Amino acid sequence: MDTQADLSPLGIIEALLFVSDTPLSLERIEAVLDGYSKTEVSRLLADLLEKYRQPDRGIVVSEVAGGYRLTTKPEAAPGIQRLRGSKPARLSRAALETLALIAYKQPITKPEIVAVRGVMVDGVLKTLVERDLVRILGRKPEVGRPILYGTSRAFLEYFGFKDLSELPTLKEIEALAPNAAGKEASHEAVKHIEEAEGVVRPD
Amino acid sequence: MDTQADLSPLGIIEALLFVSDTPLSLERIEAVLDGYSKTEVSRLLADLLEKYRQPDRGIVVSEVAGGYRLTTKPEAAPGIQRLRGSKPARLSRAALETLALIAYKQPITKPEIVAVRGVMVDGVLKTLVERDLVRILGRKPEVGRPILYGTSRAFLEYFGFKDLSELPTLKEIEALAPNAAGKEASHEAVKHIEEAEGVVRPD
Amino acid sequence: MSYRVRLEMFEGPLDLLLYLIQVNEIDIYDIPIAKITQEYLGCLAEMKELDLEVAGEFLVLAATLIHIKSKMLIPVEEVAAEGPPAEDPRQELVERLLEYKRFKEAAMTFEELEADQSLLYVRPADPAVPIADGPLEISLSALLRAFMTVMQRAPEAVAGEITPEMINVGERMVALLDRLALQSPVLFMALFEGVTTRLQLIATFLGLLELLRRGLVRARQTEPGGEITIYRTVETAVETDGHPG
Repeated sequence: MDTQADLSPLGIIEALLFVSDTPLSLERIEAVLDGYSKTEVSRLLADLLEKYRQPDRGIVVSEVAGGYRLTTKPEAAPGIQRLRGSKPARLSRAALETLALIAYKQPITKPEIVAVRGVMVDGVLKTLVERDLVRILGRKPEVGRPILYGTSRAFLEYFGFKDLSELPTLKEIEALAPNAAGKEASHEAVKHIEEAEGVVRPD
Repeated sequence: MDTQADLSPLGIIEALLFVSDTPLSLERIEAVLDGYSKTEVSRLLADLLEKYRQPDRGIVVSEVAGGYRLTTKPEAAPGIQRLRGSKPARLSRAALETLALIAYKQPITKPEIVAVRGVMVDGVLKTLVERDLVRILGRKPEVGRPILYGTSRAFLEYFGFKDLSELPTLKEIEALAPNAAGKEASHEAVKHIEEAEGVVRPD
Repeated sequence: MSYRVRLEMFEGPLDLLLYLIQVNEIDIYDIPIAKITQEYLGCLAEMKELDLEVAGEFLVLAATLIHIKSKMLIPVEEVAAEGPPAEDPRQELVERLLEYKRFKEAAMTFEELEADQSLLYVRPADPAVPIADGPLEISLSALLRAFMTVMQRAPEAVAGEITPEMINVGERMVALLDRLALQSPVLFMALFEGVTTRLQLIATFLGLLELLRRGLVRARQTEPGGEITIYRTVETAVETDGHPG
């Protein structure tokens, strides 16, 4: 394209990342650039990452939630907080526990969450859905057909995961875990579900 | 990594410009940086401008009436336009509300929708039918023979439901959705959710 | 007890129990049930004013502990060397505790990651971005919220009037109309073919009643005790016919 010929593909990618409010996948950048192969785009992104990896830069390119995004460096946080006069809100412990449970056990129903946590979770679940960290995946085909919950793409972004396979490994229950193998298998299954739902894009 | 001393003042200024949605004045930057004189900040900004003035950069620091800000280069505009064109479209609030009403109250006629929403819905209905989310079920045999609307097969597929009975029930919605007090806030939340959720409907 | 405990400090009964096990330096695989039950109940007793719902959750575990304690008091019969070992009454509780502990620890990791990520700032959303023509993107949560909003705003009388209370009924109504679009009239009983569950049966019947009430279908019975036939009164409409725009 003529107009964009003035600007290097690197510059265009930088501009795209700058204006996008969600991480951009390789595929989307490739589609916009038009004329560059996936491998080429991949190389350009690596170049851009390198260029940004300078000590006096205040912003960086990072890979998260199946895409690339620009963020400020952590060292700039105090300055930004002074500029804004506020710090970002954090999740409560109850919310974090519930979210961890959903992340590792998805798809999971409310009764299943209650069984592990030993407390009611309505309020917490509502908050998590409202903040879009948790989403409804469907219904479990059993009596009462309870709603199945899972994590969203926003969840990956929030914690800085590239995809669900990046979740930290759960500590195995030592002696009492005869079904540990089954646990791993279900983790895999979750990944497949996510891929099918388009939350995580397989590279 | 926790102190800002690790980051050069140039990097901090870059980060500040990056996160600000309005141009930043010299005074504002000076106040945040703390310990740098206006002259020094002025010189740092000149440095930053210079650094950004590279042909392969997609973003630039520009000086406007209110101060300094980061913007994309005009040459990047075609690419950005294509990116936005490929961006998943969102339904307007009116369309979303009408769709929700049809989903839960079908079969429903236009006058019934208007009675609940209190506004004209012609344009919105047209969009929903065009988008193949809503279908015409027939005509109600009463005065004016109003058209009966219901949701389409594509609607169900979009949300991954086998049939309408899988939609969350009113009771389940009440447990998950914000109450009347949070009405305005919910609008914002809805917006964010839509932005965050990476579900793309196959066309 | 040398320490004071407030229930608000804990995310639930399992959290409290884990805490007691930890401060007493107890081996989780060999919990002295009598001692820990006493401590646990002691903690509950200190809570004078308790939220009833919260108290209930803590009391359920208290009951479990007491139950295990009583089972432990029954002398275990000597088992032959080759026989299966008798199940430890504490086993289920230990498994629950360990399971909870895993996620509590995972939550702590999440908290650290959250702290790291909260230092990274992204660009503020640009409100000027126009809504594009690309593929559609709606979330179910957004749809549900929209529905709540619209119903809250609706004049009460109006909202009530068109409300079939059960969603299943609405679904059945649409399905029945679709069925009748293919064939009308149709025998009443034929509408229930393929309906297997009782709930579906009821929903189908209620759906039919609602359609009759709204005049969207008509029922006819030629003779008393005879077959009932259902007629579609809804007229077929093509998409463009009378449709706005």
